[in-house]
Amino acid sequence: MIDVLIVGGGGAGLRAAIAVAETAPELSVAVVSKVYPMRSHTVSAEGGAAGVIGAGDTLDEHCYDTISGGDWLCDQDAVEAFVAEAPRELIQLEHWGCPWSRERDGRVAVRPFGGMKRERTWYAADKTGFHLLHTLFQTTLKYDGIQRYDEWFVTRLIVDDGRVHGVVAVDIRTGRIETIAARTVILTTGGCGRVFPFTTNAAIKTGDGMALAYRAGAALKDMEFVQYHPTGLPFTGILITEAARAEGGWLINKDGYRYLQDYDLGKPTPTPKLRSMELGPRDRLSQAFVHEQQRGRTVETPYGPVVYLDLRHLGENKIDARIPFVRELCRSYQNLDPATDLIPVRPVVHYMMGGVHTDPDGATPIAGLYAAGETACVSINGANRLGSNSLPEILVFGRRAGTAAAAFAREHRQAEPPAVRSQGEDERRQLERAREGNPDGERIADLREEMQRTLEGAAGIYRTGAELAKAADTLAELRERADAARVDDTSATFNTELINLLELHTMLDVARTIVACALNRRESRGAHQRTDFATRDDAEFLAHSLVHRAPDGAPSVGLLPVTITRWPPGERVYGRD
Amino acid sequence: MTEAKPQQARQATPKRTITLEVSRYRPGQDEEPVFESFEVPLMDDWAVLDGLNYIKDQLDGTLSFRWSCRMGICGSCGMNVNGRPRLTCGTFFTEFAEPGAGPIRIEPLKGFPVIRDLVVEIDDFLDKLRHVQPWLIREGEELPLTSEYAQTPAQLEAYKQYSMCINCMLCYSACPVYVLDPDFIGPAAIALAQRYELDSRDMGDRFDLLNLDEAVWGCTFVGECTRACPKHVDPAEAIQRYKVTAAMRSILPWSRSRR
Amino acid sequence: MTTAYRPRRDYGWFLRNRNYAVFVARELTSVFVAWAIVFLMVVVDAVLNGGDPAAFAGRPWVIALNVLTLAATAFHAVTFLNLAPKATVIRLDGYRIPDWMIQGGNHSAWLLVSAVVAYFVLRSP
Amino acid sequence: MRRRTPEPYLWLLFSGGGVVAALLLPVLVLLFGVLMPLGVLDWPSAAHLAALLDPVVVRLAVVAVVVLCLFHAAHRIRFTSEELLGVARFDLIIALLCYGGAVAGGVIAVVLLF
Ligand SMILES: Cc1cc2nc3c(=O)[nH]c(=O)nc-3n(C[C@H](O)[C@H](O)[C@H](O)COP(=O)(O)OP(=O)(O)OC[C@H]3O[C@@H](n4cnc5c(N)ncnc54)[C@H](O)[C@@H]3O)c2cc1C
Ligand code: SF4
Ligand code: F3S
Ligand code: FES
Repeated sequence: MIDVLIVGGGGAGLRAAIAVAETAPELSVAVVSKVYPMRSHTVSAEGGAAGVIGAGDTLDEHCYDTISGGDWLCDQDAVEAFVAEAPRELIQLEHWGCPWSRERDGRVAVRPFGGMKRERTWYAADKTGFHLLHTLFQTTLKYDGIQRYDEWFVTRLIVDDGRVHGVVAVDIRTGRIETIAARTVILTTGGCGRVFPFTTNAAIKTGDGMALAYRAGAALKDMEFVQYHPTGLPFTGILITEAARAEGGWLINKDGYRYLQDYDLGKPTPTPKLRSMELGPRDRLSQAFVHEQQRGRTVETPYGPVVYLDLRHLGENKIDARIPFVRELCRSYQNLDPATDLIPVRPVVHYMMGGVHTDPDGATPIAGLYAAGETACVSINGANRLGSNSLPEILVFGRRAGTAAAAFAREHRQAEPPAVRSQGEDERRQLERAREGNPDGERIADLREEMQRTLEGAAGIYRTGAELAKAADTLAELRERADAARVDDTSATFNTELINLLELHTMLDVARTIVACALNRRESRGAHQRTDFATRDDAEFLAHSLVHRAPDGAPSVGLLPVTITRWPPGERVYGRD
Repeated sequence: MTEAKPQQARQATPKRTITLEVSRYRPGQDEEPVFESFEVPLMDDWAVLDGLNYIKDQLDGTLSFRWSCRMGICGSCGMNVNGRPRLTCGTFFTEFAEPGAGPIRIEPLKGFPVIRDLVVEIDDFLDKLRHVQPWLIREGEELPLTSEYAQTPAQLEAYKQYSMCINCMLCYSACPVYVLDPDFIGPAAIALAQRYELDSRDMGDRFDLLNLDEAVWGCTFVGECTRACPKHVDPAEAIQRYKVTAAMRSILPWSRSRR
Repeated sequence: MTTAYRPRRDYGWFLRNRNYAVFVARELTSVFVAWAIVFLMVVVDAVLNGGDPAAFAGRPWVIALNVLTLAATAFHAVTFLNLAPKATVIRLDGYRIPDWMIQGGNHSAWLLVSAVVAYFVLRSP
Repeated sequence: MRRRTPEPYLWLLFSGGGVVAALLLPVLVLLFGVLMPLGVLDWPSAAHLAALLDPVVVRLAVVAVVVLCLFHAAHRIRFTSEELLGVARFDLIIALLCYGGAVAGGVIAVVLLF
């Protein structure tokens, strides 16, 4: 029996694994991941990681930026813990070898970022996530105690009597279906951007951990808050990092006009001004895009309307020094050079503020079950995450969850209940049935596309009750149709079609909670904008949405008050001071 | 909201089609890999990976291959395209689509055992990475977690290039020495060792791990690894530089300094 | 379960791509290097022990072989001197000396040495 | 402790030989192997050449050049033959033959020159 079983090998999972290996070397720890850990999506993060370090910056200011950025839906105790621990986590990464960009004198360099009042975003050029993940992965190799199950897909949490006992997983390579018994399980499976058609997220971001917890009876929190990043490349959805704007890039419409000035985000200045214009928060920038489009000031392309990101005035040298990956991506995927050309961009689904409901130690209400990273909702991101808060989040709460799980595993040494075997057998039968194939049904890809279209139509940047209600019905019906989906691949070895089917199911579960929470929240806050309830309603909705799976499989939504410590709700002010 | 539907735009009226000859190997069914041809739309902005996804989604759900980020950073989509190791998410149809060009041949990365179709076995590669101790080694007292080790931009520059490896293994596939002799530790692992050896914060010494017949001395400087590398890591250079270091260390055994 | 397919050894690998062929050609110049030494030893032997170097060197097959050897050793020189910067990264002030400078230096040295040798050999007594 | 490997030393000899061969051989082959036999240049007198070889340093240098160049060739022939023919399992024998040849060449050079 494994003491701490971590599902997910991204930044949060690996940080948790190291925390266990360091603080409790006598415990066994294993990382199960559906891709090799260094392929996890953390690798794509570009811009940076926020942590108070520079002179003149304070923890309180980082707290305030985060809380106002999240439209006062953040739990402030969690934010305070997060902000206080972020710098030491980033320094820890430095001590493990992360190649952070440096000042001339050898100190770590920081850059401005959207919604942040101070320069506090650490970066490794514009491959921050890549360096962070590889540093963590290489550091885990140092610990013999960290076992890995690479390319194993977890399909079920084993929960009995309010306590987690392990997981069922498929070894993708051989097709072996195994029950892995464990004293504690930490879910670090990342986000679910793939439920939308146009996203910066990698193919693996299908919300598996959220669905696993949800099916096992845990609650998901704040699922209606889906972040649109204002600058994705049309067609591919590849992200152009916010760092491009932090370094001085401008957003202009089809007339070459810096349109953000029309949306209460401040006045244009030649050099970037913190918390203003292009450095406003992502929700407001993405919303401004929609208004520009309605005014006919965007440019039509085969892949939808776009505006332009203008980096030309930065010059080749600065681009190569600070954001070389942006140039590389534009050249390869858009066939243009940002040093001389405008980059077409449009808002793109980027990040999930919601996730598995946990306390600041990553604990869920199910004993022994923890969650951390994008898959969890602690919640520090509230209604809108600030750019560069997520990488420190996966470190801080990855470590916290790891330490907490280790402590729990040490104190609660249970025997294996019979449920482990019976639930494992049950899951095995279902998976084997799925692998028998089904020559008739609809194609997985077609169902997936319909789900994605439904979500984009109803749960995009602006939403209405009527559309959401209709989408809820469509998704419920899709869930049934997905049970009869066509499966041609009956092989045990590396059956990716089976994986696609399982992911379709998890995405549908997650999609339904997104729509249900959005329908229930009859106000507009942060990334959740209802045209039928256009203002924030603190009287009723200064509260988290908590969604459970009802016995009939439908989502059932309730509310949970927000923890306020020192920052009472106020107006979100950008660009005015 | 009336947002465009990229998924549909994707399938908008292809002008022409192109043939992909895809290597199939289904254990228990095929004795050895065979080619299967698929017609896919020839879209200007499609990469080879988009073509493979089209096959999987629309034509044959049983085709297996790895991919994730589709932005050239996760390192999972390496395959042999027309005989060369490439990242399929960064290799575009336009490169092959001049009139009269033949089909595009897609095979698994050469030099690795094939698990299925385009999926190769990489555990051995990970063992090699681990062999070189790719983590920061310190001696003596640690700094507290309130201050960082200083490192100037020039010191960062000294190893930065070797830290850009995405573990895509294209270099292994390109290196004839590795393909002929899988014991060779290979380009990416040695570049990774150099990444730490040249890091001003590292105090380790990987001489005993690198000064081996199957490590740096296995390389005959074919140089193809560097040409194949999509991230400009230049592993060939990393290896030759360590050969100099190792040779100097061998004739001047007392010279422990690495820089 | 090891059902993975292990490809058979590819004996013709060096024909699969131009760069491999160039590599093999580069390596095979070493045969000509060896021959050049043998040839020069024969000349030295003749000079020191009273033979006629011209007699051996003048045979048609030896001339033909030496024309090839000239090409091969020149190719060896170009490739070898060009690859040197890979092994010798030189940093001044923290910034790396570009490859072409090192290569330029190497080629200049080659020209210089060749000129000196030719001068001593041809200097009429 | 890991097994000690002779490769660093062999590689140094190989590299030194590569440099020497690159700098010296083309011009020598050009003069003695091509231009003089073809009559483009006249053969210098045997006495002149013998005089050039007279100082001991020059003789020693010639021996060094011979040994280094042969080592260079031996090293490459060893690896290339193993890669081309796939006979790496006979490495020890091949290595002995190749380097043995180079040593023999050195011995012959000494005999000739001294
Ligand atoms: C393009 C892009 C750029 C970004 N840039 C920034 C930035 O600059 N700054 C910032 O702070 N944040 C950024 N973010 C957000 C941030 O990168 C992510 O939120 C964060 O990396 C998530 O890390 P994670 O560890 O939670 O999950 P991931 O890294 O996504 O890892 C998930 C892991 O779970 C595993 N897994 C999933 N499902 C299963 C299953 N069923 N069975 C087994 N294993 C499973 C996967 O294999 C993977 O190992 C960016 C995000 C994107 C998309
Ligand atoms: S060195 Fe280059 S080719 Fe080799 S694995 Fe790394 S990134 Fe890929
Ligand atoms: S191709 Fe192979 S032989 Fe060396 S230079 Fe690169 S590792
Ligand atoms: S899909 Fe990630 S590198 Fe190609």
